[in-house]
Amino acid sequence: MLTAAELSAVRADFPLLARTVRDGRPLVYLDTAATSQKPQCVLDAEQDFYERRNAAVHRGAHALAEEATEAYEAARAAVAGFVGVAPGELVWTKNATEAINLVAYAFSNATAGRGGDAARRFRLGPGDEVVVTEAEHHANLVPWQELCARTGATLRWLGLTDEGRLDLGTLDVIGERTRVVALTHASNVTGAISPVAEVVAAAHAVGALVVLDACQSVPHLPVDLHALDVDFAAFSGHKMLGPTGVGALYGRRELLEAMPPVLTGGSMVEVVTMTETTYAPPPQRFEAGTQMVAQTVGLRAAVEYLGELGMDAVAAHEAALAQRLLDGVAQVPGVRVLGPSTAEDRLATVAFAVDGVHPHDVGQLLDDAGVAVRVGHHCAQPLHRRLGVAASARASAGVYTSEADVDAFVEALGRVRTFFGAGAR
Amino acid sequence: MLTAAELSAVRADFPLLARTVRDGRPLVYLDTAATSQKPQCVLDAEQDFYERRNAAVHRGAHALAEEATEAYEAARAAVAGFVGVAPGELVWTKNATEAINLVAYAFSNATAGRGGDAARRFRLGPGDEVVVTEAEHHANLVPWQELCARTGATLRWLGLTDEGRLDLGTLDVIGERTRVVALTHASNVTGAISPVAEVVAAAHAVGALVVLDACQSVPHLPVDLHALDVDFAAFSGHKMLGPTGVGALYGRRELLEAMPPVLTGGSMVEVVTMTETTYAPPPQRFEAGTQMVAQTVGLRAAVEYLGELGMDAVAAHEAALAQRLLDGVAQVPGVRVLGPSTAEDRLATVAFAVDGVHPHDVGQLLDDAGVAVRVGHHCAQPLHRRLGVAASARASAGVYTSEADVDAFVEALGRVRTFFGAGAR
Amino acid sequence: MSMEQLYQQLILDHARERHGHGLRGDASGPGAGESFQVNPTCGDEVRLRVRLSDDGTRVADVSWEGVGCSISQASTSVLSDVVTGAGVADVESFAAAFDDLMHSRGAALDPATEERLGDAAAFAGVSKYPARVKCALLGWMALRDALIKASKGE
Amino acid sequence: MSMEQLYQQLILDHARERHGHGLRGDASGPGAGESFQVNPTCGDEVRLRVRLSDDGTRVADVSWEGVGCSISQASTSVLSDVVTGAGVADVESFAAAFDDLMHSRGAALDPATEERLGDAAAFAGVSKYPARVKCALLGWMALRDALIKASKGE
Ligand SMILES: Cc1ncc(COP(=O)(O)O)c(C=O)c1O
Ligand SMILES: Cc1ncc(COP(=O)(O)O)c(C=O)c1O
Repeated sequence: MLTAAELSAVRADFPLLARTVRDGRPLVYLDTAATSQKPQCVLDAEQDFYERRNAAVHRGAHALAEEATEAYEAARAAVAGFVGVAPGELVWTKNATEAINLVAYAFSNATAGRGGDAARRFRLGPGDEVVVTEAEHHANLVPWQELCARTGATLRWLGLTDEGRLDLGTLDVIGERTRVVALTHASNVTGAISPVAEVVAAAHAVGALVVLDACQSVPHLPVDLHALDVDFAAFSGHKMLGPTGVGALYGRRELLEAMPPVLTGGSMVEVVTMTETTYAPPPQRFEAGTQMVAQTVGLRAAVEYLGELGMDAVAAHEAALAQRLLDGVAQVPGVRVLGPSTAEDRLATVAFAVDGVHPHDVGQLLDDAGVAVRVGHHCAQPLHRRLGVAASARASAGVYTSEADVDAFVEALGRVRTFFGAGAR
Repeated sequence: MLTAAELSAVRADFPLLARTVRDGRPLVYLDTAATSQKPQCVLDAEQDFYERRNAAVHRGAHALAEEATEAYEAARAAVAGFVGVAPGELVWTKNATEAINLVAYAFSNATAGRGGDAARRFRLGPGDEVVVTEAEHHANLVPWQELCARTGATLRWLGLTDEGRLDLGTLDVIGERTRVVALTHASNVTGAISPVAEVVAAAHAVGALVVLDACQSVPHLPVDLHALDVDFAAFSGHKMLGPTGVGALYGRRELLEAMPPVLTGGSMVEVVTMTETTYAPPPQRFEAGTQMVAQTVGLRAAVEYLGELGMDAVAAHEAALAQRLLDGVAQVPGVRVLGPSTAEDRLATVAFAVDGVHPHDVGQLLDDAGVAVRVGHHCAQPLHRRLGVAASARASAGVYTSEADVDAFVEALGRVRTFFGAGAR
Repeated sequence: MSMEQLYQQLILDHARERHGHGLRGDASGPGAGESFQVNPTCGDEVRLRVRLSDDGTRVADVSWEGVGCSISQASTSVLSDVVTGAGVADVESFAAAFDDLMHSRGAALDPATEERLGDAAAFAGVSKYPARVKCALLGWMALRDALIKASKGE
Repeated sequence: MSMEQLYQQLILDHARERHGHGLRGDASGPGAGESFQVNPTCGDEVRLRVRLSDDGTRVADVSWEGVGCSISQASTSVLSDVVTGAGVADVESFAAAFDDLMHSRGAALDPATEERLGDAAAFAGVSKYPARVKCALLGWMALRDALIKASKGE
């Protein structure tokens, strides 16, 4: 857990937190689940790359190109290490969404015969099933719907409890026909952390591959993807103090080796003729064209920053904030939390509905007080439908969030129903 | 054309150009065709975005989210304007390679029935033909090979002259069966500028769509995509003074409207249920997940920088450099230029083979003199094969390149054959 | 701007009363049209029906159904008041004026336009919040689409 | 480092003479193996064949064909000298030592290793240029792969 002094040192590292909004109100940033703010060291790392080492990587033999290639591969090693995997198992993408789509399209391409016999296990067809959950972000739902539409496979899903937790009673949806199970590690709406071990066991028992959406876990918890024993995982740099424009796909080495490429072009080939192309080994096979090199360098600075704080300390700090958020919201009459009401196995991400007031209006009043929360369906329409609402407001914390931030939010939330005359009805 | 004073002001804007390499030699950067260096204003624009306006775009209602969304859409308008198209016709991608793949996968998905009847014109099958050229970068060749492999269409190609120019005598490859013609605006190896009008006329005469690889033209020439009358075009930010991690696809509005999505996930949907999803209009339909927002802001700064210099002035400056490069190389015995030997319709990108010395060895000796050129096949193996070599060395200039850079290169090149004892044989 | 300026009493009242709420009449057929619109950010929805007069020159009836924030609900409610019984050409020019208002970014209205917009001028404050402009326009988008369908249906 | 240190005379000589160049013998069959390797950066290629002794313990013959830079050509030429007639186990440990050399980033060799590597120590300078390491290892990668195939072929 961070001491007050540590936290204020952390906050000083994030230039944006010092700004004011709406006629000079201090910013209370509680939208970290959407995107995190960036510490100065991340900005400096990118800037330094451009000022001293910028060149095309894996393509040149001159001094700059050597240095750029080294920076790029060192970033890969650092980020891979941060999530407990080998550098050769980490593919750079522009965001987590691309990472998940990459896996889905590898299945499509294998189904179309690409990748030959080695890619056999990625072929899908009628009778095969892809399993997701009702808690998924659209990024881990729509690509699988589209994959099923392209291949004739069937989409099924695990259900949720009324608290928004994965309902393990529905685990028997995973069966002999299941080929892929895609689930989120932690929900960006309810904050609930999924029982990954149980799902992995069920999936592996029937030979299905597990794709983990680790977008919300990697920034907030210590995550070891090898220990979790998932087959693929996706996460985004911008949510973990890193730059926009960079994300990553983890894939078990032998799976990456067997997968046909998805995006094709420069730097991922071996021999190209007009009629035929052979492909480089992973991870290069999946990194077509000039990559987001400066951003990988920035992301390395971000994981080093988090690593120095220690992910256990980060998680403990945020657990305390989760408790304070839940306690604070519970004090405000007419507010219902969407998700677990206790802080166990839960992120400091609290979505809620205010009786009689639409989330957009809630968000507007909070914004007027300088409090930035997200309103809408948070890219999880089915989850909202399951919990009986069309949309919600969401306050989400990060390593730089203070108790004062939470208190300012709760104070402003207390004024919402009065303003809209909802308390009276 | 830039005056000496203008050029030295330009060079002062690029921090990296001041660095030294290999034991203190001043850097002579002649690898701009691989990636350009960045002016300070681009770095500042990104930094400023992160320090003051960073938030999720198109997803939030708070003050920061509003400002971030505005910055993002203003960047789109600026970059679209730079290439003569409407903001709604410009889709952000991570690089040009992704942009070309996006079009190819839209064809695949339409062929698999996605996008319904509206996407009819994107369906391909046996008997249909996709036409490329022998000059293509792998990024504008391999995605079409793979598209043909997935759909059963046939890949054909336009040939080249011995000087590496498009051989218009082969234009009759484009015929009734042609559905797509993909060609580069300017070759990254030979520097030859393609006769786009002739190809567009031939393609449109048979109802085929034209995909232009504008990677090497947009950074160096005034380009108006509407005037060129192409249907799609792709380019990359990192080659045009912008950040890594951002590129763009231009598509004629009615084509983008008819195309099924490729990457799917957040921010590109309308209504999502567990079983079905409807999609937002373009360009959002093609921008799944959190985008490279800071990089689009950086790219806006880059096109504004180029716009202030004036693309006519940039092109004139580089035309003079092309002439000086060609003249310089012609003085060195045993060096053969791959590509047009005159500066007409040609970029300041000069690839060459040195008699009896492998390009890697050429590059090493130049690098030792502080001269950064690219060696290898430059992601264009078929082009090299067509010109009778496996690989080449390539010197390429940009707006910040000086005559002194060219002279230093020519001087060092003059020592290559002696060092390797190739002159003697 | 204060929240009271944004959420004028007229808006809060309309959001609660919602004139024209509750679908009636036909979704299609001669002189009838229906449109369904979604605000993708928040999932807010509106389904709106129009019926034209027999000669096709006037809006004989408007009805709608939807979930959304107070801005979108109030705006569609005001729409219902403004449009019912009005000439189609007038409706179109009114919609264009409202569109201009929403994109004015808080610039002051000229008195003629303010007069013209009547109750709808209460939404002026929304134009300062770009993310909310879509909310105010949701019903109007549905109206335009439904009118096209209704006149095609003839 | 100077170019003369990188391109030692021994390297330039081997690049010109290319010992073992020109394929001979069988590509497959008992005790025979062939491998084709490409350096994707530059398209350089090598195709290399080995034949094992009847008892499978020694490399009876090595031959190769390829296009490439002086580093890759010279390295494969030296390989041919070192490997022909050597015991398979020795070849493997030599290959490992050469690999270490290539990843030493210019650190000084200990005298025993230098002694052990013989002519191959001339490639020490290459380790300072990460982009060239692949060139020096291209032939060795082909050798390792061909040896695996040759021993499987038994
Ligand atoms: C002509 C051409 N096309 C396509 C590309 C691919 O661009 P990128 O690597 O930025 O995707 C390049 C550059 O590498 C190029 O020069
Ligand atoms: C749980 C979850 N999955 C996936 C995503 C998609 O991430 P991105 O938009 O960075 O691709 C997000 C964030 O938007 C998320 O919260």
